[in-house]
Order: sequence, then structure tokens, then C-alpha cells
Amino acid sequence: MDNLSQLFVEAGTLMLAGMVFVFAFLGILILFINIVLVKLADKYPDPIIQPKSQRNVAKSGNSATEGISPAIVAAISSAVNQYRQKNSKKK
Amino acid sequence: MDNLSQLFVEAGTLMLAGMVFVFAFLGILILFINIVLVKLADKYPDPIIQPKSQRNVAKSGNSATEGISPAIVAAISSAVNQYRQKNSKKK
Amino acid sequence: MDNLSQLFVEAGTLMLAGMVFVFAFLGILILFINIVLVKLADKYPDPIIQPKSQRNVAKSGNSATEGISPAIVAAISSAVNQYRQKNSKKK
Amino acid sequence: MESLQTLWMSTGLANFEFGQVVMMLVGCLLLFLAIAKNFEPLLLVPMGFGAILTNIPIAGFSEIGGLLHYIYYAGIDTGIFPLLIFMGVGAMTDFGALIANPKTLLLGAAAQFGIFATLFGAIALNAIPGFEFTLADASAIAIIGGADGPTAIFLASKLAPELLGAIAVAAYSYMALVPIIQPPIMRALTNEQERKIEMAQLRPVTKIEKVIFPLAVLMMTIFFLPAATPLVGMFCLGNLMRECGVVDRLSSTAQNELINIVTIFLGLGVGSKLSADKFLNVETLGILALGAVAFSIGTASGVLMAKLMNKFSQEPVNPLIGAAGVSAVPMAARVANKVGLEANPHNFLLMHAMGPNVAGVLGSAVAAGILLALVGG
Amino acid sequence: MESLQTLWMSTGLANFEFGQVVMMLVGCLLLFLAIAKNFEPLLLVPMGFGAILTNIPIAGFSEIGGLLHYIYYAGIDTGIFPLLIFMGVGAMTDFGALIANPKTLLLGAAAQFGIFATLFGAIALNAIPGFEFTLADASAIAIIGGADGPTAIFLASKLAPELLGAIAVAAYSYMALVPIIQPPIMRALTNEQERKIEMAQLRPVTKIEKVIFPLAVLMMTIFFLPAATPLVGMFCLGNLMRECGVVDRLSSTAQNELINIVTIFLGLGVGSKLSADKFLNVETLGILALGAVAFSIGTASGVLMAKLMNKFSQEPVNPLIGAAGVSAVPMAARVANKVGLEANPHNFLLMHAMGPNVAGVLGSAVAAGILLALVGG
Amino acid sequence: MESLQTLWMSTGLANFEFGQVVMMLVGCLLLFLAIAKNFEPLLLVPMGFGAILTNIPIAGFSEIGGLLHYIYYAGIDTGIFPLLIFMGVGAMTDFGALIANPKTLLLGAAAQFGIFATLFGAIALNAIPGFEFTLADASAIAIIGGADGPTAIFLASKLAPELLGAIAVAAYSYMALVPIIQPPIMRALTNEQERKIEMAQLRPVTKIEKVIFPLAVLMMTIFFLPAATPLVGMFCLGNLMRECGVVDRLSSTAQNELINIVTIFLGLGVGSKLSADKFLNVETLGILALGAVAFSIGTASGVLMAKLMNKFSQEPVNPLIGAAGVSAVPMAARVANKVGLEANPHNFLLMHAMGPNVAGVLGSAVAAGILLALVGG
Ligand code: NA
Ligand code: NA
Ligand code: NA
Repeated sequence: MDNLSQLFVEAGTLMLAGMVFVFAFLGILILFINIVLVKLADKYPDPIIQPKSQRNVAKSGNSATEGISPAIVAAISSAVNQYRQKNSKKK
Repeated sequence: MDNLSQLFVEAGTLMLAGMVFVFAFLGILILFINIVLVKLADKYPDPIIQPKSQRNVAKSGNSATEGISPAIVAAISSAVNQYRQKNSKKK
Repeated sequence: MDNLSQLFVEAGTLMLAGMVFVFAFLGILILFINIVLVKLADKYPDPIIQPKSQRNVAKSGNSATEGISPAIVAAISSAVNQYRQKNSKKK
Repeated sequence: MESLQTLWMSTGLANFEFGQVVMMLVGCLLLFLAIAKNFEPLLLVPMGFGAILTNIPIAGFSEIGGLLHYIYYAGIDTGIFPLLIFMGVGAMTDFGALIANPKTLLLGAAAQFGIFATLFGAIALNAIPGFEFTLADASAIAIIGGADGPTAIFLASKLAPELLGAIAVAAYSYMALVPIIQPPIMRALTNEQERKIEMAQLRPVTKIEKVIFPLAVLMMTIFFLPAATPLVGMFCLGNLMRECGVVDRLSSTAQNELINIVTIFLGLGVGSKLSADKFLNVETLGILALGAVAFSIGTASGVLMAKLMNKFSQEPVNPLIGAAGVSAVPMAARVANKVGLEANPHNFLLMHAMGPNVAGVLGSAVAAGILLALVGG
Repeated sequence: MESLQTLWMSTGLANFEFGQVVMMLVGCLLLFLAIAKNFEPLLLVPMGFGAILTNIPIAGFSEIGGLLHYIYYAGIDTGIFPLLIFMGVGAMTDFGALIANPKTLLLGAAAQFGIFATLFGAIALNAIPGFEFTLADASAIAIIGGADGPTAIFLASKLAPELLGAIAVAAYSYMALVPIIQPPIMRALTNEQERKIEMAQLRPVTKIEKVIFPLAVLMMTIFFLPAATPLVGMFCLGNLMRECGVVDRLSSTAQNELINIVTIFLGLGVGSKLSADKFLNVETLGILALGAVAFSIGTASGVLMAKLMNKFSQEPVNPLIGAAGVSAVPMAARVANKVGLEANPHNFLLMHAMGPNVAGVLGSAVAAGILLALVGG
Repeated sequence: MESLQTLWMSTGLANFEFGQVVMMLVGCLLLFLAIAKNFEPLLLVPMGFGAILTNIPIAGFSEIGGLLHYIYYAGIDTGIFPLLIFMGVGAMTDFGALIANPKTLLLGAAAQFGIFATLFGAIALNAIPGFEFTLADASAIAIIGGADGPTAIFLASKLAPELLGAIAVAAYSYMALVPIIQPPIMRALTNEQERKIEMAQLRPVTKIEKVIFPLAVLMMTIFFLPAATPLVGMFCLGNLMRECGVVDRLSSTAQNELINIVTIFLGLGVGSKLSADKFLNVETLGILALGAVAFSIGTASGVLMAKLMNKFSQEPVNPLIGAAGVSAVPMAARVANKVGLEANPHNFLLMHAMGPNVAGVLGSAVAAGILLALVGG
């Protein structure tokens, strides 16, 4: 049972040290964001006219997003063209 | 030549055992399908109004099928929108 | 310093042998192209009516190009159809 | 006839042991939960399947020369697969909500109390005869409270490989159960008024902040906790690839094809640890119980921390978002949003809950590093 | 001058052996068949290329430290590559037609007679001086009749690795030749009237059937033939991922990027076994001859079984679909469809032929398991 | 307290060595160049990150059991990763412009003088105390002049692994600097009149030429320089898969997912060689200086060769396209186009410069083979 109580002490120390460390670590990160990142954001703002929709698509985390664009665009243009031609014929 | 005839016997046994086993195995599978799966199909039918076209596409075994949809949809909507705008200007 | 001068000799030989070899190698390749490939091209010309646009897309070296086509096409047709329907309703 | 005898002796029926049958049923249960109940299917489908395969008599999937043996030793024993998954998760993570509201990091920190309290609880279980968890075992079990699959698998493979199967089962099961475990605790610890609190809109975050953030996290980890750098480093590499904007094709591969391939192998490899001798014992029951405790304590401490913050902060903080601090991205954030909507149909907490949610991922990676440094040494 | 001498001694021209030249020509022939004749190009292009690379003097592609050496020992000797391919094939396979018409499983069973008859034939070849096939060799050769590339490579790598190159060449060549080999046999064994038979439309198959089916196949394999579980298990894992509907991203990766990557490596690795000493001998001629026999017998027994079924079945069975039982998915099913259309332009047999076609995949995996269990032990 | 002491001793702060700090700054510099300056980001992002990870105290990324250790020894020490990259590059390369105007191969040959002159220069540096380059070291350094990343990494891993980090840094940095290094040299060696030269339109190239070309290159390499067949062979395999038209799914995977996955690992693995003891020495300075010399000489000899060709050729040759012979595909071709447009706004040299550009890839692979054969033996 002595062994168990020693384990308890170790577990307790670990709990204490662990929580203190986690809070300290993430706390410093808060300071870093509030002090450094905010200043950086002021100093280097995002360019105002950015290709927004494009960017959003690229960020969607979607599988083929980035790679396809040109192919999609090509495919779409051709599809739309075909549709336009078909349509114009009908009219 | 004794060795060869022994091999022949072994090969013959193997042929016999193999074909019996294959037929038995796939035969049991027939029974399983006819008895168990058919009952399961009755008990848990597919929901009637399922997003059919969607599902079919997802099953087509095609490379990018699943992953892209959102990106494609986004790209298409924007392409169609652009086309619509261009068109409306022309008119 | 003797060692260094020996290294110099080796490096010089390497330089000479290397450049001669590179020129010889790529030179033979020129001959091969001018003699063999050109003849092959005459003998086996590309079929005239090839599905050009299709082929070009497939060659664009783009990520999803090949795999998607059917899915894209399906998605586009459905999108264009929807757009057409929506449009026709509006009219 | 000899051939028939050989054939019979080479059937599974002639060689089954009871434990193998039970473990196959466990594998089937995991498949059922994944497919019919949508329990973290991306990992549980290959894992349940791996559990079935590894328990097939004669086939030797997990013996030298077997497929699962290669997968386990090449990818999990080395830690490579969980680290690659973590890189992919990093490439899928958007730290925007966290950077916009950095004090939510405290919520992610508080929720880690689920880990350390469970560590204590696992040691306490040793008082019951039949349990003999070492400190390393207890640490590997406690990390279930981190609600983060790859972190749990990575730590368990280092500290207690023989418990890996049970720990992974518990971690992924409870992650899937987050929508059931969390709401009662959240409601019990908050009143209607608190759940109705609306939060200020988040400021926009610039690109440079998002690029510097993963590097800053890595630097801090290097300075203070190098033992966590494999996990945090690969996570930050993925996030940097996502945000830097110049390697989009690498980022896309990391969060799609690469993570998919590795997920299949990781699931199979973890499943291969679900053998009867390692799973069918009282310790597994203890692990399952401790896992539930860990999730509950983590949820509760996140909510309580949020209540505390709400008292001292100028801007109002809805305590519900504290529950998202356990990570289980993005499920826990969605749960917070849903419980919030019940109290106030115009209150969308999802973006606010994403802050503590991704903070929880960092928090449990840090906690894993502490356990590795202090126990794993 | 010494340098020039060294340079000359490091050219291929100064080091060629006759066998290497011949094997490079074999590699070029494979490339020609793949590119100009469309012979199973996905495997034959990397395989033909691998054959060229492995026979380059001095370069040492297949010696320790060489690229092909690593590929072969990491992926083929271990069985990992064929198993991953099989998982991808499983993810590409739709068992709907089979479940809708389960008695077509008997056609897939009958066609395996091509395997076992060839096994007998390979032993018979030993009567000719120069041939000394062991039972293991004969089994590995016979599996060519299964018309299933990954199965053949897997079995050959276990039972007769030194014949792997010739067996893979024969298997893929004959699979590509299915449209040429099968029709005459099909026409010889059926009359016009039989070829015109129209079959009843297949019933729709529900999702739950498709999900349970791979699991049932796996369970039966576990019960009766654990030796086949590597092949059948990975195949069923792929199929389960496809059908369960909750891991579509894993299924998509398994049947696209992962199978593509592995196919490149598998082809190179198999090609590395096409060295002069292992390929340029009378045994290769025997293997090529036996392979043709195996395909023919398999086709014939499938057709004859279908004729038998047509006699006893209430619903009519077109005997042509029996030929699809050899697998070679989906080529053999298309051949059945085409020959059927010649006799009756309104008779579309494709869907009906898919049943025996995928049954043939299961059948030859089972046959491979039997051979592993009885011979490989 | 003991625990606190342990905790402190397990921080990075307590264990940093000066060299590690400097190397981390080097890693950060590489990330900065990649992200902010767009210096070959696909490789420099993972490489800079790898440089940071490998220098973390205690973490042991590059020691036995560490992630980077596995990556380096599995993928770079064996040569597998650069060869797979090269296969992908082959699948991305269009030899059309080269086949249409084959004499541009001479430009690709001339530019390799940058390699061999630098080899001489590296030996000359030995006259300065502190430098002790062996012939193998000098060869590995000289290949920087090839302006081809995978070739440089492959050769360095075989001839001078301890210099791999510095060589890769130099190679990729100068490749990124091509738009800055080349134009002054190009302008200095040509006059306005020469830069204005318009070139005849290229003839169309048929499919069969494109299919036969990679096979012909491989055959020539087999005949004359088997030591170059790993590089040239994998390159030609990729190109054949691209052009043959029957394995498009393999080609697509080779140039997308596979190359992306391998690029991440290659970058990390190369970065792991950026340790203080191997990088922070005078030799690295020498390598950086020699690399700049190599690029400059290569550019100059390409331009001069083009001037020579223009004198003797019937069709006019714009000397600017000679600079593209160093490879650095497609950057160098774009630079040639841009400098040409400055002199003549209607003169589009891009397609004409692609010929020497891809010829430069072949040329440096051949040069690497020569160095392997004569020095590596
Ligand atoms: Na967490
Ligand atoms: Na078959
Ligand atoms: Na070059």
C-alpha cells in the first residue's frame, strides 16, 4: 500500500504541475496574440481588394479545390458555351 | 517416375477438393443471399425519397467525385452567374 | 600541394570528358530526332479529326483533370439545367 | 482423406478460441456503431475491420509477415501515422476564431483538467484489486480526456502500447458520444440566463497573424516543452502550409489524399491491437469508465472556467462555449451552438465555440507533452 | 586515357549480356502491347518499364540499394501491394447484380475449374523433360486461370516467387486477350437459339444488402478458409467502405490515388522479376501455354455450367454469361454482352454478366486460399 | 520540487546549444524566403520547417526513433524520394518544343559547362586553408549548376551526404534567384540587335514522336551511361506515362498526389540535414559562392552557344534562349521570354526557350550520371 500512496503523490504532483503548465503555456500565447499579433495585423493589414471568392474556395479544405480550378473553368466555359450555342439555335 | 505419379495423385486430390470447396463456399453464399439478405431487404427497405442523382454520382467510382462537389458547385454557380451577367448586359 | 595538383588534373580531365560526353550524348539525340522521329511522324501522323479540346485538357498536367471529367460534366449539366429551368420560370 | 483432414484443420471453425470470437463481435460492434450510428466512422470502420482481421485464427495478420504487423510496426509503433494525421488536421484547422478572441485559450486550458483528474483517478483505481496501472498506463488512459484521437494514439503507443486498443476505442467512442455526454452537464452547470448570453462579433483576422501563429506556437513549444514538438510541430507544419498561401497543393494533399491513406492504415493498425488477451480484461472496463469520467470532468471544468471568465471579463462570455474546450473538433463546438440555440434561437455560438475548440487541441497536445516529459522519460 | 577507359567500362555497351538484351526487348514488347494494343496498360506500362530497368547492366536496379529492390521487397515480397490493389478493386466493385441474381455465383464457381485443371496440367508437363514444377509452382501457375491480376501476383509471391515475372506476364496478357480468346469458345459451345435467350430484369438491391454482403463473405471465409482472408478481407474492406456510405472519402482514395500509386509500384516491382535467368527458359513457355489452357477451360466450364443451369432453372439463363465467370472484370462481361448482341441485337447481357463476373473474383480468391492452405502450408 | 526540476530540465531553454539556435534562424530564414519572397516554396517550406525541427534540443527528431530519421533513411538515403519526384517532373514535362527544334539540345548541353567549371572551382578552393573538398564533394557541389533540385539531392545523397543540406539550400535558393541572376548576364553578352531576333514558328509534333522520345532517351542512357539510368529512367517513365495516353490516371497521380506527398517528405528529410555541425562551417560559404558561380557560368555558356548557333544556323536563333539551358524549368524560359519582350514587344520566346529548358534537365541528369560513374564508383 506504500507503493500506492507514493503513486498518489506522484499523480497529484503531475496534476498540479500539468495544469499550471498548461495554463502558463496557453496564457503566454494569449499575451503573444494580444501584444505581437495584433500589432502585426495593424502593420501589415490584408490588401483590401483581394480576390475574395477565389481565396475562400481555396480555403474550403476541399479535396480537389486548388488543383482543379483551371480544369473546372475550362470545362465550365465549354459547357456554358455549348449551352449558349444550343440555346441560340433554339431561338 | 514414382514421384511424378504421386504428384499426379496430389494434383487430382487438390482438383477435386478445390472444386468441391469452391462450389460449397459459393453455394452457401447463395443460400445466405436467398435467405438472409432478401429478408433484410424486406425489413429495411431503402428510403423511398433518396437523393438519387447525388447518390449515383457518389457511387460512380470516379476520382474526385465526392471531394469536389462543394468546390465544383461554387465554381459552377460563379461561372453561371458570370454568364448570366454577361448575357444580361448584352441584352 | 602535390595532392592538390593531382586533384586539379583529375578535375580537368573530368571537365573535358564530361563536356565531350554531354555534347556527344545530346548530339546523337539530335540526329535521332532528325532522322528517326521525323520519319516516324511522316509515317504515323496524328489522326486529323481528334477530340482536340478534350485532349488538351487531359494534357494540361492538372491535378484532377482526367479523373473528374465525368463528374464535372454531370455536375455542370445539372447546374446548367437548373439554371435553365430557373430562368425559364422567371420568363 | 489426409487432404480433407488438412482442409478441416485449416478452417477457422476448427481453430477458433473463445476470446477471438468475442473480439470479432467487438469489431462488428465498432462497425455497427460507425455505420449505423455514425460514430467517428472514418476511424472506426477500418479499426473495427482491423479488429476482426487480427483475431482470425491461423491467418496471422498480426504475426511476423502479416499485413497488420507491417502496418503497426511501420506506422504506429514509430508514431509516423498519428503524426501525419495531425499534420493533416493542422492543415484543416482555422485558428481565426481563436486569434480573434484569444482568451478562449483559457477555456481550452481548463478543459485539460479532465486529463489530469483522470490520471489521478486511474491511480485511485489501483486500490481495487485487479487493477495495476503504472503511472505510464494512467497517463496514457488519462489522455482520453483530451478528446483528440491522434494525440491519444501517439501517447498510448509511447507510454502503454498494450493498452492502445482499449484507449483508442474509448477515445473515439466518447468523441462520437459528445452530443450525448455534454449537454446534460452543460445544462446542469448553467442557468437559462447564462445560456442566453450573446457574444460580440469576432474581429477579422489578417493573413499575417494566421501565418505567424503556428510558428509562434511551435517556438513556445520548443522553448518550454520539446517533448511535445513531434505532435505540435507536425500540427503547426500542416497549419502553416494551409495559411502561408504558397504551397496550396501540398496543403490540399495533406488534408485529403494523404490523411485518407494514413487514416485507413491507422485504423487497421490500431484495430490490430484489439486482441483478446489485451482487451478482454478488467482493465478495459476501467479504461472505458475512466474515459467517460475524463470527458465529463473536462466538459465541466471548461464550462466552469467560462462562467468565471464571464464574471471578470468586460465582454460577455457564454459559458456554453467552455464545453468546446475538450476539442473533439468540430463536434463539441456544434454541441455548444445547439444547446445555445435551445435557450435563445437567435444566438449562434458556433464561431465563438471554435476558439476554445481548437484551443483544446493545442491544450491536449501540450498535456501529452507534459506526460511524455515527466512520465515517459 | 585511364579516364576514357573507365568511361568506356561504365557504358552499357561494354557490359551487356545477351539475356539482358532479350529481356529488354521483352519489356519493349510489353510496352508495345500496352500502348499500341491497349493490353491492360495500367499494369503493363510500369511492368514493361520495370523489365527494361532491371536488365540494365551495372545500374543495379534490383540489387541491394537499387530502387526496384526496395520496391519488390517492401511491397511484393510482403504481399502489401497486391492486397492494397485488391482493397481498391473491392471499393470499385458493385455486387448489386450478383445479389440480385445469386445463382450466378455457381457460374463464378464453375469457371474456377480452369484453375484446378491447369494445376493438373502443370504437373502433367513434368512428364516432358526440362519441366520440374513442384506442386507449389503448379499452383502458382494455375491461378493464372483465375483471370485476376492481384490474386495471381499475391499467390505467386507466396508460392513461387521465382516464377512471379512469367506468371504476371501471362495473367495480364491473357486478361487483355479475353476478347480474342473467349468468343470462339463461347460460340462453339452454344447454338444460336441459346445465345438469343433474353434474361429477366434484375430486382433492385437495397443498401443494407450491399453493406452486409462483404461482411458475410468475410465471415464465411473466416469460418471455412482463413488462408484466403488476406485477399478476401482486404477486398471486403474496400467494398464495405464503398457501400457503407459513411467513409466516402476513404473509399474514393482507395479506388483512385492509393490504387494508382500502388499500381505504379506494383508494376515496377513485378517487372523487376523479369530477369533473363528467371524468364528465358522453357518453363516460361510452359507457363504461357498453361495460361492459355487455363483461360480456355475456365471459359468453357463457365459456359457449360450456364447451359446446365438453363436446363434446371425456371428463369431462362443465357449461357454466354457463364464465360464472364473467369472474372477479368469488366472485360469478360463486356465480351458476353457483345457476343449476345451479335445473336440478338436487342439483348443486353451486360448487367446479367456482371454477376458471374464479380463472382469469379470471389471464386478465384477462394481458390487461391485453398491452394495456400493445402500447398503453401 | 524534484518534479519541477525535471520539468525545467525537460524544457528547450535549459538545453539549447548556440548552433541549434542559429540553425533554427536559418530555418526561419528559409521559411521567410519561401513565404514572403516566393523562393521555391514547395520545397523550402517543408525544408525550412525540417531545419527547425531537427535542431530542437531533446526532441530527437533526427535520432533513432525520430520522425525525420525515418524519413531521411527511408526516402533520401535510398534515393527513392528524389527519383519519385523526378518521375513526377517527367510526367509534367512536355518535350514538344524540344522535338520540334532539336538543335536546342546543344544549348542544354552547353549550359552544363556551369557544372564542370564549378567542379574545377571547388577543387581550386582547396588552395584556401579550411577547404578540403574531395573529388566527390566537388562533384556534389558542382551539380548545383544543373539548376535541378531532385538531381542535386540525388547526387549529393550518393556522393557527399554530409553536404546535402547546404547543397540543397544553395540549389533551391539560386533556382529561385534565376530571375535576378540571369538577366544581367544575358544583357551583357548580347546586343540589342541579337535580343530582337524573332524565331520561326515551331512545327507541330505528333503523338508517336512524343511516345518514342522518352524511350529513345532511356535507350541511349542505357547504352552509354547506365549510371544515369535511375534518374533518367524514372524521368522517362513519368514522361512515357504522360504521353502514351493509356495510363492517364497513373500520370495524373504521379504529377499530383504522389509528387505532393513525396515533396513534403523530401523537404522535411533534406531539412533534417541542416544541423549546426554540418552547416555552420566555412564549407557552406564555399558552397554558396560556388553555386552562384555555377549558375552564372551555365547561363553565360548557354547564351554564348546560342550566339554561335545563330552564326552557323540557317534559321535565326535568339541568343537569349540559350540561358534557359540551365533548366530551372520553367522559370529560366520565362526569364528568356521576359528579357526578349523588353527588346522587342512582339517577340514571344517562351515556346522556343522551353526546348533548351527541358534539354537542360536531360543535360544535368546526364552530367550527374557521368559524375556518378567516374567519381562515385
Ligand atoms: Na483536447
Ligand atoms: Na476469377
Ligand atoms: Na540542368
